[in-house]
Amino acid sequence: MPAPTELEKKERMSAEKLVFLIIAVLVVVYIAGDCILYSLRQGFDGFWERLGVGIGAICTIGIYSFLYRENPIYRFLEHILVGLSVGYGTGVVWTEVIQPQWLDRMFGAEGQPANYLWLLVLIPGIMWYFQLSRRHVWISRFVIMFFMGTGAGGAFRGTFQFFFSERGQVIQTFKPILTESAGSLHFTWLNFSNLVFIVVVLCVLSYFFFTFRHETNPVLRGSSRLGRYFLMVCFGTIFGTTIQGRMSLFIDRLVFLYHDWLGISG
Amino acid sequence: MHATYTMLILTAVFSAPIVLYILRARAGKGEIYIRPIAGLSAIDEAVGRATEMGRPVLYSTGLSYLSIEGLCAVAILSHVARLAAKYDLRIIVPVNSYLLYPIAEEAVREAYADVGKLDLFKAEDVIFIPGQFPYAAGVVGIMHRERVAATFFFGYFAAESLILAEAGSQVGAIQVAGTPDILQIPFFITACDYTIIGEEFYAATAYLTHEPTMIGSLRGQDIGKMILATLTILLLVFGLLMAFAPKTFFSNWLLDLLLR
Amino acid sequence: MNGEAPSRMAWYDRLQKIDPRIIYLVVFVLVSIPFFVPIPVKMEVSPVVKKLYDKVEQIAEDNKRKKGPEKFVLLAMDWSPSVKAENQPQTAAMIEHLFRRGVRFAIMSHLLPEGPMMAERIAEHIAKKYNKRYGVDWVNFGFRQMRFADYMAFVRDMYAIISKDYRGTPIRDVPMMKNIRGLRDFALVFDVTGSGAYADWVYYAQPEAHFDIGVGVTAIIGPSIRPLIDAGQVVGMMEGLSGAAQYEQLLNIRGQASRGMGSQNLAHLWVIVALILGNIGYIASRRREKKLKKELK
Amino acid sequence: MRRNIIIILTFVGGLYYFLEFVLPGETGISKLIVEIGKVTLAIGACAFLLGVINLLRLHGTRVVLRRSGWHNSAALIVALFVMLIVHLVRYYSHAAEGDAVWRIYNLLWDNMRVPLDSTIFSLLAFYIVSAAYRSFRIKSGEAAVMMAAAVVVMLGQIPTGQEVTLWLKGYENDPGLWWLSRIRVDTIREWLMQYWNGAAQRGIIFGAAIGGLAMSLRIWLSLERGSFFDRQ
Repeated sequence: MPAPTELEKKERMSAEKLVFLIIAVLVVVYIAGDCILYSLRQGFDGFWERLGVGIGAICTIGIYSFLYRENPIYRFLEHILVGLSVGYGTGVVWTEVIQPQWLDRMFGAEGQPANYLWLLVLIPGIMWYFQLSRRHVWISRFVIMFFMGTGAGGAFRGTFQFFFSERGQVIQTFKPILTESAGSLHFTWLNFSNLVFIVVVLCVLSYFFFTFRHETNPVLRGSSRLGRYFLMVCFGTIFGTTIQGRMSLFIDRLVFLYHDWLGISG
Repeated sequence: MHATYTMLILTAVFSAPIVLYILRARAGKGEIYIRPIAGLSAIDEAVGRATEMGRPVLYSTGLSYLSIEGLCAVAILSHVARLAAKYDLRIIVPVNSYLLYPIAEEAVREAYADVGKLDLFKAEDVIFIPGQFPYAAGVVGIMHRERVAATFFFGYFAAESLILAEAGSQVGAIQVAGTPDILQIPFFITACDYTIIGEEFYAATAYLTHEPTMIGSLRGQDIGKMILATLTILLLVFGLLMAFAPKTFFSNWLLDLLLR
Repeated sequence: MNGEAPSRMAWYDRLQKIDPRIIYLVVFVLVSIPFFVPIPVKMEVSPVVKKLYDKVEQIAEDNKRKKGPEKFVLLAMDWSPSVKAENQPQTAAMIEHLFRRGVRFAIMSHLLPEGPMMAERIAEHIAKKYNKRYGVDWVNFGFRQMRFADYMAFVRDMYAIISKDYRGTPIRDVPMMKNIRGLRDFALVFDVTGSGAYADWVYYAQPEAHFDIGVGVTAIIGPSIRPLIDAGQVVGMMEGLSGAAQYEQLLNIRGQASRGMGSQNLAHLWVIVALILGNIGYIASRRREKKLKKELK
Repeated sequence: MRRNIIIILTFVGGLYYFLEFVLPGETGISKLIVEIGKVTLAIGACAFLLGVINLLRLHGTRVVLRRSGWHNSAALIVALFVMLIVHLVRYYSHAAEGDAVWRIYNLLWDNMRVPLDSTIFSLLAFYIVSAAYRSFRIKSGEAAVMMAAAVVVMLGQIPTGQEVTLWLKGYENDPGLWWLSRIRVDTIREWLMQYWNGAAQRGIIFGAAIGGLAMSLRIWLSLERGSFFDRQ
């Protein structure tokens, strides 16, 4: 098509706006009607429930409008989502951790004696907030580094447990590649698979050798090239399974739209 | 659970080369070679193109928080920001973690100051957006509104990787990505122009920063991986021996030793 | 360029440049169809799903035969509403199975506040069918945010961190808890997640408490569970919606997951078709280029 | 001075868990693990306001200065506080389900937060198809391998794909033709996932875990360098 002129562009824009507007009005009218209908049938309960579902539908459709083009409704909803998430997250930390795990222990609750030593938690606790000052940011490093230190100590033991305990990753790379039965040795399908497994592990591992020259080392050159191909197989399988996951998400939204909101599917 | 004796020995075996090589590298002893990382040269190319087009670049640290991963992402950010500052480009940096946010802001400020263009630095271009999908939604919005010419994704990414990368390719940005999270690599590979795979991310940081600690550590890690590879091969050989001569001296010997 | 206006793109170029919005529209239509025209689907049960099912069966059998103290199942609900599409049917299938076989369980999460809340709703919904009661047949610890140090404390002594259930009842007052001394009384931890949450259980908890771990994960996490299954660290898994659908098939119910598979089917086929279309265009244009080059020579 | 204190703190933080792991048997320090856990839980939770403060600074200025899009920022702040307050009121009033607080709470959570979050996530269903269409081209051997693996996996996980080769199932116990049952789409998928992908993942895990070990050593022993660590 020839490049659209300014006028055509403007016309198309206003046509788009019109379509947007019509859809929006239809949705709102539908929701209003739905709410009124239910409030007549079930009183306030029905009204409130349908209102909720209607708002959910607006949120869903509003976000999907982004697939067509970035627009103000999307932008608005994007901000609402941030607000709700942070508000919720903050509230939950208060009610699930600070109240039961700290305040209750400090002031005593349900028969537990009060223990004001817990007040000391405030000292490191406040340190987090020096993040906000450019000048005194170093104070926050005390508590941050303490947590990084505990995490580091933990990761240390985690690695070894993960590798070398009975069900460890290294231990379990030990796989028979010959099967003995009735006094003779066989190379079964399982043995073949095991062999594949070990070869792939070694090749992939060799791809991640960084401080050796791959070009001059014939073994490393071959195995790391193969390793890259094996990685591609791995990425392919990940891509394949993920398609399923992403579709599930969309199916879930459609269940909401068709079943919960419009009530047109079984 | 407490360590078995073998674990104790292995702890030493794996830790020693890492510490040793870090100390050696910091003392400046022995040059350590790092193999070139394919995607890295693309950073310059991407910034160059943004300069030609006169549009901003976007650097996303994904869901990185305050960890080595996140700090590596910031280290690469310093490099990119310096390039951007050199060419008078605007760089937009959305950050997800409140702990990483001030660190990223400082890095960008420093980068601009380094090339003597502190006046070009705008604090509001380093943006804090918490939460996974709020973050994705926010960054996508920025990409569309600012029509960014180049995007960089370095750090830890989860499902939002493809949302971001697709949005970037829709606005026609040239994209470079690198993440240690292997599950997201397929999506970066399909939607980005250059992708740094898995652990290459850390090697890339070492390559860019020339930080002796990182380089020495890489060398030590390679030794550790060699040990693991050798162990794997040994287990294979012993497995074969076991099949040929079951219930003899060799049977399960290594395995027993490892689990003791 | 042979002077053609861009409007008359060659077919192979056009095949490579379909407007994404058209592709989106096809996705929308195809996924919608099975909502109105139900397509019966039957899946082959994957071995990893079967193993998980067998594990629960085994716990139920052991409990029935009074082999040792009663064993429980811990449902680690590390999922948020954004992944409920996959994790909800997985949770539902597992709870259905547990109620059916009379295996008692606890719900908790150390990462996400929403998971236990959503799981509680599912449990309450299914409980009506089997006539089960909160506090007796299942308990919900709710959400306790734990970093490494706190998590270790929890592993060693769960009552140190779990002082109340999600309703605020002191945990010792919940009838079911009388038989639970600690994590060792759980035979299986079933972690449902759309992230790497299972790792904490595998790295830190399993070496201490020696339970088995089963997972219900979103399809994308599935591939990274495979090496753990190989090592026996994870006994079995439900992988994405199809995993849940297969589990439902084993339970002989037609739940949310089975219903979704019809849409999955069509969507997958469209992805493959789109992929082939793009590549036909690509190969054809490559051929054309080569030809042009030859002619130029 | 500051630097040394931080080095010591970091070291001690890690040392405890290291010792607890290395020392055999139940020593006194094993018992401490629970007490330490309780305290760190509370300290960690204290950071909960940081996110809110950062957001308020960012969006508050936008509202005050009436920057473009300030009404969105205002909406964000309102949403944040409404959600927070409703949550707290619900908790402290011990409201029963069906009360007004619960209703508002469900409206905000079930009908706004959940749909918004999952809808943004579900945009991926569209993006993954367009990414497959646009960029999955057989440009190289690597790309071809990746694509082939993806297609097999896709076919193996849907009923129609499985249907195509289901008739091969009959050969499972055939002594000569058993291998035919191995080339069913769903068994190939399972095989690829378990042995190819599983092995590649393990190779990656080996590297990543050694990397993780190196990182923890660097942090724990304060060997790390870089602008963050140098400015302490």
